[in-house]
Amino acid sequence: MHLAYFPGCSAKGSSLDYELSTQAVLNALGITVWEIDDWNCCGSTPAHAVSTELSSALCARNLDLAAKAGADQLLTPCPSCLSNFRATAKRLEDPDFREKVNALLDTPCAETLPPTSSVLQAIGELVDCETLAKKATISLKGLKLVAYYGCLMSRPPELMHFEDPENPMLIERMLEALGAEMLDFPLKTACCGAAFGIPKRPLTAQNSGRILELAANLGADAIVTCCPLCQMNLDLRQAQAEKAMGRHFGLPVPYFTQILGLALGIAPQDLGLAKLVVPMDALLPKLAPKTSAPNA
Amino acid sequence: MRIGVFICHCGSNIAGTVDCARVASLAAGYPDVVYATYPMYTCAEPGQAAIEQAIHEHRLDGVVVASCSPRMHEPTFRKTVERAGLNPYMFEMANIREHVSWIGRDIEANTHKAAELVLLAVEKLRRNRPLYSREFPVTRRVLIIGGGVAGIQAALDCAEGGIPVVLVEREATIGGKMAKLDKTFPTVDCSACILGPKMVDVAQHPLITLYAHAEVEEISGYVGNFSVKIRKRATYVDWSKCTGCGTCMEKCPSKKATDRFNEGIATTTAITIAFPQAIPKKAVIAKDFCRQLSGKKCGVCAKVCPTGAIDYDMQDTFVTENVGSIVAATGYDLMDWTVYGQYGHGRYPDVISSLAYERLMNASGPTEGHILRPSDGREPKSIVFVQCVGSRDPSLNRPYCSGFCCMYTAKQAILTKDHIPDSQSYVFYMDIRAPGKMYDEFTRRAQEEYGTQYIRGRVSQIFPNGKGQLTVMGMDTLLGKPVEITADLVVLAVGIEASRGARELAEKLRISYDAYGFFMESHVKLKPVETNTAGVFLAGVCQGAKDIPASVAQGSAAAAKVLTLFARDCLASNPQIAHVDNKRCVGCGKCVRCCPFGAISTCTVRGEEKAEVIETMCQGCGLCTATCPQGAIQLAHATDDQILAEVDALCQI
Amino acid sequence: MPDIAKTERRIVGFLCNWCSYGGADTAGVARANQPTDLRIIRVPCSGRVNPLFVVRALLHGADGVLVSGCHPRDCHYSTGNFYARRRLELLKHFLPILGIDPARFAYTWVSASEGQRWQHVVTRFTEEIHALEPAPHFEELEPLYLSQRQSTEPKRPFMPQPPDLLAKLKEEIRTHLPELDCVLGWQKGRDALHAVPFFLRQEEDLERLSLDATCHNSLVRYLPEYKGKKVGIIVRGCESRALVELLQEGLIAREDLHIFAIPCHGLLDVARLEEELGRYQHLENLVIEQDSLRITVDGKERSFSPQAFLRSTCLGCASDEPVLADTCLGSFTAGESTPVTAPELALLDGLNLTERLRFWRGVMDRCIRCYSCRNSCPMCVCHDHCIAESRQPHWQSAEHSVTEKFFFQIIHALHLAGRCTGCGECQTNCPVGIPIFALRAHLNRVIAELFSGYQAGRDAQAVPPLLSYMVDEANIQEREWQ
Amino acid sequence: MPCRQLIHHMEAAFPPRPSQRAIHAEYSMNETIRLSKSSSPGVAASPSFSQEVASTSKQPIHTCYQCGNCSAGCPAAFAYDLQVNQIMRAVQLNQKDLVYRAKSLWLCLGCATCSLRCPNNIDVACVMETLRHMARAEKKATVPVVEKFWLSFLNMIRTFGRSYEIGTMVLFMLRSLRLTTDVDLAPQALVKRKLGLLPHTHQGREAVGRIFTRFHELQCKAREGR
Amino acid sequence: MSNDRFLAKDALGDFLCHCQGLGYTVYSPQKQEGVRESVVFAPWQKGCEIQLAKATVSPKHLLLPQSEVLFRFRHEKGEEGKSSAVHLEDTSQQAQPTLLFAARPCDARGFTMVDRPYLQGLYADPYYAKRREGLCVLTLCCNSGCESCFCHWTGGGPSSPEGSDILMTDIAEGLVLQAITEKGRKLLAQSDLPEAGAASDQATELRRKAWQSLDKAPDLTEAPHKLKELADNLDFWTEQSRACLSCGACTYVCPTCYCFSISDERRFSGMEEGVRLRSWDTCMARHFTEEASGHNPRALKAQRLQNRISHKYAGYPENWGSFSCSGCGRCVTHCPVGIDIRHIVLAAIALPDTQAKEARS
Repeated sequence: MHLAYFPGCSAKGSSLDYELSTQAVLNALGITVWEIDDWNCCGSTPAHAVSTELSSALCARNLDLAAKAGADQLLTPCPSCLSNFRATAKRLEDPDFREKVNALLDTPCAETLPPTSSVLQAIGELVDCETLAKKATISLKGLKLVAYYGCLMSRPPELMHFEDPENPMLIERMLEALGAEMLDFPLKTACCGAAFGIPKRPLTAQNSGRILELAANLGADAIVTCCPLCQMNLDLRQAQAEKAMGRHFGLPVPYFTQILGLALGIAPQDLGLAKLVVPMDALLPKLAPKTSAPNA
Repeated sequence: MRIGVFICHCGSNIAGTVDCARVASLAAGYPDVVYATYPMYTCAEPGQAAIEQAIHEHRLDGVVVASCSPRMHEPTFRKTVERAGLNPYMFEMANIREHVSWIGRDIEANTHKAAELVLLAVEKLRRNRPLYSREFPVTRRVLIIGGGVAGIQAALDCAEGGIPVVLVEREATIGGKMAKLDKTFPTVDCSACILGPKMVDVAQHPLITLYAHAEVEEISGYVGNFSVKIRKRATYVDWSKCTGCGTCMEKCPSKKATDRFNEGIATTTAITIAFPQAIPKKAVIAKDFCRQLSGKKCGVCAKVCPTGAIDYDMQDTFVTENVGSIVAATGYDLMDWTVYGQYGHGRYPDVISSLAYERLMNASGPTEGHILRPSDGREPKSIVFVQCVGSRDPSLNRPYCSGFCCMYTAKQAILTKDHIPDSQSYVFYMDIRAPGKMYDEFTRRAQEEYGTQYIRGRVSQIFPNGKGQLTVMGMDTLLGKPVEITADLVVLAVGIEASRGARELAEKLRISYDAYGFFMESHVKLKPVETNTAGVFLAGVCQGAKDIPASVAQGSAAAAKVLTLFARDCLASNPQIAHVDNKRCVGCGKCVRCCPFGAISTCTVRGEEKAEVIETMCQGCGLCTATCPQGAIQLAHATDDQILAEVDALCQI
Repeated sequence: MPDIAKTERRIVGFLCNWCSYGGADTAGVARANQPTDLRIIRVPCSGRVNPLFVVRALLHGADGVLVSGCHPRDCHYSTGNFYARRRLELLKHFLPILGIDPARFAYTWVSASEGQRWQHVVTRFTEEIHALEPAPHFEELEPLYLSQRQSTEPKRPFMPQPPDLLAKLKEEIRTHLPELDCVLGWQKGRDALHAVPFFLRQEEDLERLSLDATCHNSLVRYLPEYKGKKVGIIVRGCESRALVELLQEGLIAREDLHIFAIPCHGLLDVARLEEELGRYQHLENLVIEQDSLRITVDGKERSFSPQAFLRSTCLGCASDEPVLADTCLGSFTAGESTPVTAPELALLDGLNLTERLRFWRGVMDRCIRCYSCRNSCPMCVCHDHCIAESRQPHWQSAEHSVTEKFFFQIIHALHLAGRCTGCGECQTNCPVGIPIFALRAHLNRVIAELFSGYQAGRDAQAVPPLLSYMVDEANIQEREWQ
Repeated sequence: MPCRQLIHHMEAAFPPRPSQRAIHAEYSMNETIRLSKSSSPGVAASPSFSQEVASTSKQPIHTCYQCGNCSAGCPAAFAYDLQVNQIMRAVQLNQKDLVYRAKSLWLCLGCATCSLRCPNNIDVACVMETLRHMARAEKKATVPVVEKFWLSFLNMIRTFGRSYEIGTMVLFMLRSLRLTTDVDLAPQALVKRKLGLLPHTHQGREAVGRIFTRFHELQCKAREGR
Repeated sequence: MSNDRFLAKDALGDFLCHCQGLGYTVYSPQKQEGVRESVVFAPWQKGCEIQLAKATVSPKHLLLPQSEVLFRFRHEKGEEGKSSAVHLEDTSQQAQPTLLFAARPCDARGFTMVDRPYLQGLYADPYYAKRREGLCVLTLCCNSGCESCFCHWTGGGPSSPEGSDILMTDIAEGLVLQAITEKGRKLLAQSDLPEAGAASDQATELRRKAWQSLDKAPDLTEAPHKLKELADNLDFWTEQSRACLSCGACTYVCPTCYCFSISDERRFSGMEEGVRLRSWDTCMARHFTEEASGHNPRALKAQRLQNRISHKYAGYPENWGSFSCSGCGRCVTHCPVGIDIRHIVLAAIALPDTQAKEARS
């Protein structure tokens, strides 16, 4: 199977650690991906906020590249990119719309486009929890975590097809298999405030604050994320949220790949752990090699 | 044949856009028409007299009236021709008002169309044959399915009217949903106190045979003569010996059985009597929870039972009852609210259904009437009620209003304040529907006297705040502001859905049901109790959402219908039914297979299989006629030849 | 009124008394203006509407036909409209193969309270009919004659029967004959190329028993005549399916049958071989082998490719596996049937609607109404009581008009819908070679599409699709009328 | 990348808007909504507005029965001047101006919680997006700072083919004149190398540039057409 | 035979056009495509391909249409439907002069067998008579026998002239036309066809050869007698009819089956009007003899087969002195189940007298 890979702009900037840990984990799990050549930005929220056609043209160019490279599937770690890709593929089914998009492109977009998926979903589908547990060398026992998926991972459900849209459990199943204690986290699909951190800080601070506060109230050691923007809002902007809520959290916000990587025995530096603004250092000592070796 | 045609002016209703005189003169040329005229008001007394006179004067043996819809006046004119000595079925109508004069203004086109419709009627009438009803005897017994308050009311009224009643109840006790309620609106009187005596009456009435823990398995027959096979599900307790003493319950070691009567807020024993006032007050073993029946060693109940009533080998048994009429009163179930992920999919113990809350408030409930949170047994101080959970929600295919939630929510808010005076209740609602007597006043009291905060808006999400309470995210659409409440307990006013198995029962009864499984009445306004299957009546929520007073009223109404039906010894059959031409029938059974009423059986005529129509069961739909390839089964009054003549009259003209 | 006739189109409506007729009344009461073209025939239930009424109207000059009943689940008769929905949907798919524009026919549901919907439906439908040309007069169309020569590869290559099959079969029959009244098989007729049905009674008869690819008659056709007697019958795949159908209809009893199942790799089209051979006086020899078919006529040996002379009706057959058998002889091909379009149907598929109608106008003209098609059909169980010849009901006139002849084929096809097992005997036995199998093949195709791959006779327990329904039909897309 | 070229692209694709404040001032009064045709003062309805929104968004606007669920779950509701359900109501009543002047349109986070929980299956988020497109087409973006942020972001993509965070920030600060945006984050972001200091370089950026150029041309054409 | 004319193959069209010029509607065998070829007699138009093959269906429909309107009826009414009368409209005078080209001797002989009951009985059938009078039959001799034909068994042969106005012999490069009747002579005289000359001898030789090619015909003299004796032997007929499907293929392709049914068919015109039809009917169908009471004297297919064979080989000969079978063999080739009239007749003859008489009811 030819899995094409679209890292997304943030992978090369604000979420370099997500990219590092994703590559490391995929590698450890024996999943090979090919980064598509010459990809461009999906347009993110601003593009579709301005024009559906513009947004779809930006996405279509990437999908077209993947199709022409013969990809069976296109993976991306970023839910926002995925959402834009899926929406584009759906809209392109309408011949009129396709024509409008093609008018913006250098060459018409391929008729058949590869299906798109998130790295999270792909890992979930390709590696079952049992296998994951077998491959793990470090136990996550002692960690009390909450999984936070953000809003785009599962919405709109008819496009994203990701678990129960009100209560996805994939990260919980994975990390529980690795020994972590996963707390029920009702705000796991709430919105973090998206990109409004720049133009309208209170929107983001308030929403991220709620999420952080509930996680703190529940007694979580960390919030596990799968979206670069969510992670940035909860981590880099945690101080802003603390200010808004009038309370200190100090909650580390690692990517799920970073936690997976730790369990798989990958060195912290290879997972970019140092890039977390709120450090995870206090948690690392809790991790210990698995006591019960397989077949023992 | 000698046919008379009457083209009605209907004042200017028809004559305004149809040239009636011209239609009459064209009709005069139609085959077999010997008389054609155009009266002013044909249905009026003089108009009818003119028909009678014409029949005598012109020796007519068939009459066509072109006027309004036959759905309006066909019965009227059939009586008219019958008075003049004709068979009432030697009559046809052409609808030149609703289908012609009222829907088009072009006189030329309308006149042409009216004339053609009259020709259709003439060609059909020429192929009509006199039809005669037959009389058949009725079995004067009634089956009532469902022992909720509607079924109980119907049973008692029928029995009081002298009609023997067979009452079948699926649960181990009658009483239905009402038996679970604490108090009833708008009077806040005790549900058990008003329902209890009626339940006892059922148990004691000599004319009522009660089958509890039983279900209707098969129904055959027709109005006046139904045969009903009833499955008595195994209780593993011989009820003829059980005295309801409750010793078995005390000793039963399996205490984790789901307590369905208490809506799952508590557990009970594997052998159980639903509640102290149960009728019949007999024990039943829940097979899934019984150790003995799950193959483990136990047998405690058998040892302690003073009358030796326990029978672990009991099997389902069947009885067949013959009745002349059936009342369906199967009630409703609460929809499965755990489909709402935003309310936690049922994983937060302090988010409960309204019916569970009734059990929490009920003195015979698991908390003996003290409102305590299921999670920690603490008394809640801040209680949020959320209305329309599973009602008016098209996204879950439940667009309908459940009717009574507004009222019981107000009641529960009032009772909450009574139970916990320092509590505060909040009600999220979309609209308050309180159209009954004293109803609106009641919801006002909840707000004015009991200080309940009513907030107009749906609740988007409920979740634990990590500090032992629940966060309720709602909206006050009146203020245009989001609202957040920290609650100790959330009560969901869960909407109703058709009772489990309602569709299957409808198919056994051969009645229709709507998209949601509620049974279809014959006419939504004028025949709300009847169904389209003669002899089958409806009572209570099985027909659509309603509260206790309305259910009781419909129960009585259904009983009245039964009594009316049984007021005569014999019933007249509908003569517009299918007939088999034995010469043509090859006995292939296609008609038997598709008859919606099971009204066709087979018989052997001179060694050959033939179809046979059971006259009293045939409702005259004609599906068989459309199915039979050799045209051997013909629906009287809508035969192939009649419809072919109509088609040909239209297409060859 | 000639002026009206010019501006109006002939539209016939069949409305159920309880819902749609009431809906039309409601529209009237609301004075909802509507086009005047429609003429309403009141029927008790949409289930009463025989699809043949619709075809009759369309063939006799109606420009459009509209059927309307109660909404599904609201049927006054509980389930009548569910059956109607299946039958009318089938009709909608059937009309195009006749060359009738399916846009001329619509069915829908209107309740007694939906006056507005009724107004909308009538107005829309009338507009649509006006947008079409007036319905063509079938009789006045110019005939279109097209050659249909086998062009489709057979689903399974032809194979001659195993050399020892006949001997084995004879042995089996010899064993069972004492307990049977009669065994239905074949023997050679006037010459080696022509096989005829054979009714074995005695052991001596076994000598005459014949079995090869010329034995075409469906013996199942005779079984109802033997009801109550114990008979043996030799069947191939399609014939075993016909057996199942008759069993479903209760016209034969399983316990009275002994079924000898034989494999089949297609039958020969004897008529086309005759065409090739021309006029001959003596046919001495017939040898059927895998790749060659040799016939000696008037002293000269002629050789043919058996593949090229397979019956077109056999080409699409995927499996010869018997559904029922008491004695199985030889080995069978089990096959998922992804049906091959029969060449006669492929021919029609390639035509537009008008061409199809002209095609039927041409070929049906030479029909002599001998009813060999019907009488050789194993599924035509009405036998002497066919509505084609009855006066009451009077479906067909005695007039030898091409419309009447065509209408009979439509009757036959629709009566076979969901029952036809595709043996092709109807077409094989037509003296004038009318490609009527196309209608059956098309209906079988539609039935499979609409009813989840249903094939008649495949499952003895299945309820035939037109005698059952689903509350929510999986494959029927009802029209929305938006 | 020369800065001048960058600014040039920006100006060409998204020319500066007339003062938004002026639009705002027009509606400072609290008016009566005039639903019927009337000459009395107040806000008149735009007859086909709700139809236009319904057909563009392909959403059944008319089925909204004002339960407020969209607003109840909306993460930005606290910041809205007009709640989502009120916007839906205003659309139903053809109140185009009322809708276009709502800041809420531009504060929508696009999280689609409203769509997910709408009992009438309305994709409310899609309606909001449609309204933004329609408002922008009529040059009525009432929260310019948000629009400026988008445009800054898109300009980076136009120029570099991929987003360039620092570039976006700089451009945004220039356009919005909010020169202190997120300076509090800068130390950490820089220390942790959260921001790429240089834009990505890849060949595709020219192709992306052409997409923007064509888009811009088509928009101009459409505007002339109108 | 100096009167014989020669018709070159490439002049066939011109000749038929010439005949049309004389007022004839020309019917010729025409191939029509379907599943397989079918040859039917259909109206010929200039440009139509000219076929000489033996037709699938006999040309009897030229004299006995598959259905014909005997008369029309209409119930007429005066004002307001008061007075009324039934109006009849005759249709018998509408026969057109018709030329039948390339019938076969069996077809032509078939006409003579239908002629007898329709023209030579107590009453002549006016509808039939009119058409017969206008019909000119040009018959093409068969140049060889055929496996399914047996014209010589029943008194005919490959060049038998009965029923024909002109006999035509195919001598490859053209046809030799020989007038048989006055009508034929007149037609030839009106044509500008050349004299046949030597071709005439060639034709005579071909006809002789055709006769020689035939297998020896069995003696059928005993057939009427034997069949009469077998009339009630249900066992014999049950055996013979076992495979019969009761369809009408045999009777409808037959040149000599002339049975019909009469029915009234209404027209739906807003008036009481319609037509009385005479249409082909088949004695092999159950309803052929079904009486209004429901009783049916020939309810069994055995009885019906007995009736059909006996009529042709016993009943008709008794009345008219000849078999009413011209041996065309169409019933043999078109029977779906291969019932062979030759075998039945031979089987009847072969049956010893005692067995034949063993009457069963």
